[in-house]
Amino acid sequence: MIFKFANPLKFQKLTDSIQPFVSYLALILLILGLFFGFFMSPPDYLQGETVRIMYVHVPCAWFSLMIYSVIALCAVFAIVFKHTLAYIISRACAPIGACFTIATLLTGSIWGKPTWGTWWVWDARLTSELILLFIYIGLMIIHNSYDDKSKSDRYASILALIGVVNLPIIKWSVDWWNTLHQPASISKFSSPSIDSSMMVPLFIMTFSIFCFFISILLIRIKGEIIQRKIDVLRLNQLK
Amino acid sequence: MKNFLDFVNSGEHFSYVLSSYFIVFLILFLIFITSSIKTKKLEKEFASLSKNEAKK
Amino acid sequence: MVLEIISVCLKRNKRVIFNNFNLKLNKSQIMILIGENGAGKTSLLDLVAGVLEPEKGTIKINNISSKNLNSNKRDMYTYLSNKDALKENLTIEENLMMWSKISSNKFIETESNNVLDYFGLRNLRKNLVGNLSQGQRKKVTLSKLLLSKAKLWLLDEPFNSLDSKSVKKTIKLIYTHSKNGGSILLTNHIDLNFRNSKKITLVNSHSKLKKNKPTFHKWGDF
Amino acid sequence: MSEFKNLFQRELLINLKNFLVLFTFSSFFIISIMIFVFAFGSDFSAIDGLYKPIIWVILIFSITLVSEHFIYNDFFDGSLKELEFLGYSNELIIFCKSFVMWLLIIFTTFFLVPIFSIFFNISLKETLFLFFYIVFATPSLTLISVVSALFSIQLGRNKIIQFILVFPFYIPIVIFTTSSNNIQTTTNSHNSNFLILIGIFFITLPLCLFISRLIMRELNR
Repeated sequence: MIFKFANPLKFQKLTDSIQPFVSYLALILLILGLFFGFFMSPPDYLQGETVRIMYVHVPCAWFSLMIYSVIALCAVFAIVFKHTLAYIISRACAPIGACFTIATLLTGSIWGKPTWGTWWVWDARLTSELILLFIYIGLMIIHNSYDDKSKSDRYASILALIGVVNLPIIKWSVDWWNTLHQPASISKFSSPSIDSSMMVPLFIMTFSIFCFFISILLIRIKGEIIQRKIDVLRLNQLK
Repeated sequence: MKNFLDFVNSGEHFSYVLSSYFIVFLILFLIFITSSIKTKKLEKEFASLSKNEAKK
Repeated sequence: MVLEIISVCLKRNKRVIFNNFNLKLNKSQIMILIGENGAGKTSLLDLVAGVLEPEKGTIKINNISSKNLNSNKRDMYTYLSNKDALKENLTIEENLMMWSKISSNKFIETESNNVLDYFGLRNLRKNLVGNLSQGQRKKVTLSKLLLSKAKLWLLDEPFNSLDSKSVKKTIKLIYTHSKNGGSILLTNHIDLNFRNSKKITLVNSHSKLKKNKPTFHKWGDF
Repeated sequence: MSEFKNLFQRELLINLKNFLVLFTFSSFFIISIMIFVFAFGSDFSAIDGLYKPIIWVILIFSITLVSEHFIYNDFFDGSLKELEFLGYSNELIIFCKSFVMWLLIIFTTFFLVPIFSIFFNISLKETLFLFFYIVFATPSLTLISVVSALFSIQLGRNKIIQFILVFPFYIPIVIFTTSSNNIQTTTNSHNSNFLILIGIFFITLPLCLFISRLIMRELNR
């Protein structure tokens, strides 16, 4: 795999060809998902129509975690092999992950309003999502706080390493804290054991948001590569 | 089709669902637009830089 | 062969400092590195001291590669970097006591007294290092050399901010050390004439770099 | 073992003679509790229930503030680099620094916490248990704050960034200390929460030492 992206030119051509295809696929799947979500699937007997928020909320939650694992994977890859592509990917992923976490938090609180009557509930998942947002903010701060790009990359990958090890501990301790703080709030919201008619739109929406994430990632990676080319040219002009 | 009609006139829930979809697509659209604008700006800058680099 | 640097390559924040650099230092030899600042004098001493890892090439101290040296490093060489590692809130005596404890794991009271005499710091020994002048602090760092038993000395600009009397003393110190078998590698930006010493000038990498158009063919050159 | 002894004596000598370290920690601790007292206004009954969380929050903030004194002076006057080229491994250096920091923190809280529990007429048993949990929770707190201090050396010693980076990693420790405190006082049976604290310590110890080795390699580059 590594040798396929052996040099930036080949990688650039590859991504340029894939990028429009993926974003159109995302649009098509989105329309399909919406159709299935609103037309084909029945409302939930307990929650009524608000269960349709799940088709958006659950994929965003999955992606906020998946993107952090992508960043962590690139961080490990970067520290071991010192490959600039890994630094570029982890730098490009951080803002997208933060946006997904913000989306999850907002939709989660909107979903909580009808079921619990308040906008914000210290539910285990929402709290750990909030902490994940702080980790993303920390990552983004480290990414942009150094003038020398290579130094900020290395420090950000080290921070990602700490985050990866601590994330399960945080999730587990928040779950434990939540059961202590508030008896297990049994609600459809916790683990939706849903029948097939709701599963289909969920997967279609997940796949469409995945394609959307890939296309944004490719755009940001291209921008990152060009940014570094400009830095090198500026450096040469300085000499 | 019946599901959609029940959904439309489901009163309070309709506004919650619609606003959450609106928020998610707004955020995704925002990040898509900002990153593509940033990339285009960088491309122009790089083109101009490499042009006068070649001129020198 | 006390110190051997074999074809070392080093790149520091996108600037090539050393490209296949070789150096040999044998017993009781004094070697002086001359070059403007930024030419890599301190980076070379950092390389030898193992603080910086070279991208290519190996460094041998007493024919042992510096990679598998660890705690016995401190008996092989003493490195005085340009930043004097003295704690401001401790007195001179305590600083030297700590240095000898860390570097050679033992501290003899009487030995430290005559060490202080060499640079005339005996009556100053109770003062905090914080309110010493820059020259006196340099003398304290140089008197660390008297306490250390290592054969190889790596000195980074030992003469700056010293008055002429103590410059002569340090030169005498270096000669006595090289006479009884020690070897010294020191960097200096002003040209001091040393008897039987080898001079190496490090050329600044800017001038070497020819103006080539940057091609982005490899991931490395981003 | 002699290496550890030398480094330990060196750190102890430096930090005990440096008055600023103890002063910053204890003065921040006292001042913030005073502010809490006046913030509560007249009804003093409310503070009895909230005494423990206040102590924990202030302890965390003062630990993060004090961690800077252990790292910056050594880095900026070159002795951190000197320890490295003397052959001491990075982990040992950082372990000795955080060990001494932990001792100083335990030493000061040992005096401060009873004083304040007398002020808020907290029973002796509760104070003992509180101090017992402080002894078990602060090792991992110090390790994390030392790593955050290492991070913020290169960031121009920016305190805000140090807090934002470190805030998510304090949360599990805080959760388990306060909850074990509450269970301890209500059921006063021996609960397993503080065992989880020890577990968390054994995770943070190798992680923080490994991370500080990576950062110290960056600092020299």
